Amino acid sequence: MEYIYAALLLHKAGKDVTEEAITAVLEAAGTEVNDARAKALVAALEDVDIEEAMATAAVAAPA
Amino acid sequence: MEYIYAALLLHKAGKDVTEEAITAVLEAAGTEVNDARAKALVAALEDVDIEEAMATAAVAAPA
Amino acid sequence: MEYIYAALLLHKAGKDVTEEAITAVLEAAGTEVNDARAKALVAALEDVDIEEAMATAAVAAPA
Amino acid sequence: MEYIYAALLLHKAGKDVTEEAITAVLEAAGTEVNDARAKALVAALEDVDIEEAMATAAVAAPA
Amino acid sequence: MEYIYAALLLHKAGKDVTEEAITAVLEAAGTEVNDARAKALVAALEDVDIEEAMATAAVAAPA
Amino acid sequence: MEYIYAALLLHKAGKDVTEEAITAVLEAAGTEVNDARAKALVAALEDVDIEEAMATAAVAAPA
Amino acid sequence: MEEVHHTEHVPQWKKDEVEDIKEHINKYPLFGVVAIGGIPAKQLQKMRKGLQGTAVLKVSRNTLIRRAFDESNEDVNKMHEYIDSQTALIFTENNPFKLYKILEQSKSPSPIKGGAVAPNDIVVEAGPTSFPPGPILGDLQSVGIPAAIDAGKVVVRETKTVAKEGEVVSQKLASMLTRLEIYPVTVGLDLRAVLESGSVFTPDVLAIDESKYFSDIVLATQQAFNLSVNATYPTKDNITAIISKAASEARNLGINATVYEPDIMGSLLGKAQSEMLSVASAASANNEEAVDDELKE
Repeated sequence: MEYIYAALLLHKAGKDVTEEAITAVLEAAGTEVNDARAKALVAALEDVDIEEAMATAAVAAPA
Repeated sequence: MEYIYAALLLHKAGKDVTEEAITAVLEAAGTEVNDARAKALVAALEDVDIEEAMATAAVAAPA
Repeated sequence: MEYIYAALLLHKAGKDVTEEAITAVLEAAGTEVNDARAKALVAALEDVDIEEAMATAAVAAPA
Repeated sequence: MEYIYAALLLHKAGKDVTEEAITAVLEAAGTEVNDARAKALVAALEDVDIEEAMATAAVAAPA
Repeated sequence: MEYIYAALLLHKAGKDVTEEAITAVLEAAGTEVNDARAKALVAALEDVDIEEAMATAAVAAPA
Repeated sequence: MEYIYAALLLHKAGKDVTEEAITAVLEAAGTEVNDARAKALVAALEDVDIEEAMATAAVAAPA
Repeated sequence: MEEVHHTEHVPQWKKDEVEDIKEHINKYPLFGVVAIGGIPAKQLQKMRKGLQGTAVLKVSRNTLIRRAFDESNEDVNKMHEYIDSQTALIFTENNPFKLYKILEQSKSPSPIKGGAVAPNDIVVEAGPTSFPPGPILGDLQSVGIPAAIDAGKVVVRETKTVAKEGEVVSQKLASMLTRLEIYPVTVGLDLRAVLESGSVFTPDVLAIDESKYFSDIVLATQQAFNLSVNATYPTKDNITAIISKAASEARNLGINATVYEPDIMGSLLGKAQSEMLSVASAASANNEEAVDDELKE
């Protein structure tokens, strides 16, 4: 989930969620970054309304 | 919520959630860091089992 | 999700989920394989107990 | 479940779920293919709506 | 309500909920203290398990 | 939660929720006050309508 | 090709028929042995037409079928045991499971004949019939059907089992059942076995439980989704769930650990307020004077 938290952090900070930005955040946390995972995340986020997706958390059904 | 995302990122990456680490992560994300918020976060998490706290539904949870 | 199904197939077949294996399965299905996605999947599964992860409900407890 | 995973992989990849396609995918995964099972699957899927089953999965309580 | 807040504050801080303690807290908040009410509250809470009573507040405010 | 109770107490008493006021209340309760948490709380409450947040809880609270 | 040193005379048409069966066996990748007992000739004709383009139905004498099997390869010999009275062969290029499904779907309920054995319990349901009062009443009663007159119509007073599975149905009962439009017999091409590439498939294998496939697909979909989210492998299909999960975790942590973040202050205040109200109600239950007027409602 580190990659996701990084993406949400960037989003909340009002920054673009790019491969470079994710890499920078993760590296600052001292983790080794896997380029493919960063790429896959950015690709998956394309056209996604992060704000809306986060809002679904409040109403999501419990497991 | 940036501070919480930063804390979760560090936690998931297997790092200690310290003021310095949070500051580093937030700065890498391009945000200005408020020392008091970072300090307060670390203080709040001091005796908390992060893994458990993040998995426990906050709505129905007893105090 | 094709990549995930490929991973599940390999796992069930008792094979290691490697980039090569995923690529072979997807190619046999007639799809063009994106190296980064295959790599990202293998990285994501690295420390994951597949059996447990596939059986555990993915929806988090609501906030 | 390997046969089902193979079928869903093909379906998700936009391919027809034929006996040959299933056999190819399973063989690529290194499994020995039972012709009868592949045939039975193809016959069954003629009357089973994969899209509907997938939609059911999305709303049903997770496994 | 101030009296209850004061009581909960003391409870959460690990202090005994006494008339003197409630009075001290309320005075620090700049409120005039009604001795009878403070006495009545302390008496009323005597055989109440505060922790348990708080836990029944299962329905929290929406996000 | 002590800090939250202190804030609500001050609010109900018609006082401003400042760092100094929170500190005074908590100290009167005999707790050691973490400056950063008090600061963070005040900052977090800046744009929050306390009255409204309390009202939503009142509606949902058990009898 | 044919060596004729039999002393017995075999008519040419029989020889042709056997050859024809053998040719069919060789030409098609699979064939089945089908029971056609109880199918009226007219209905059989209709079924044969219905199969056009899917399968070829060949009705022949058992002796000729046996001879054709004997003269074919060893695999075909495995099919001998499925030849019984009134047998036909069916040839197709289809998948054996599909063939079975098609034949099952073509079966239809039919009246039972007098003297036939009940294939399962035959039940007459309570309720009205379409008959006006008349001799039918006595006819129904005489075969044990509890008939009566009600509101100018013949009715069946109570649900009754008129024949148990395995019992012989009398001529009279059979005709009453038919008049009541109760059709206890399923008539159709009954596939006994299929031979494909040396393997014999019988109905216990050929019958597909489609609901099982449906539920397996549901399960597989859930497993894939769970794995993809739990392992954090983001795709278009699951990214919303992954973000939602991360956001929930962050909120849970924030509220449970009381982290003062603007986004969750409303929840924290609400939680504190709820706790206060609960404790207030516990206190006022002991002493009303313990709480202020605002809380006495």
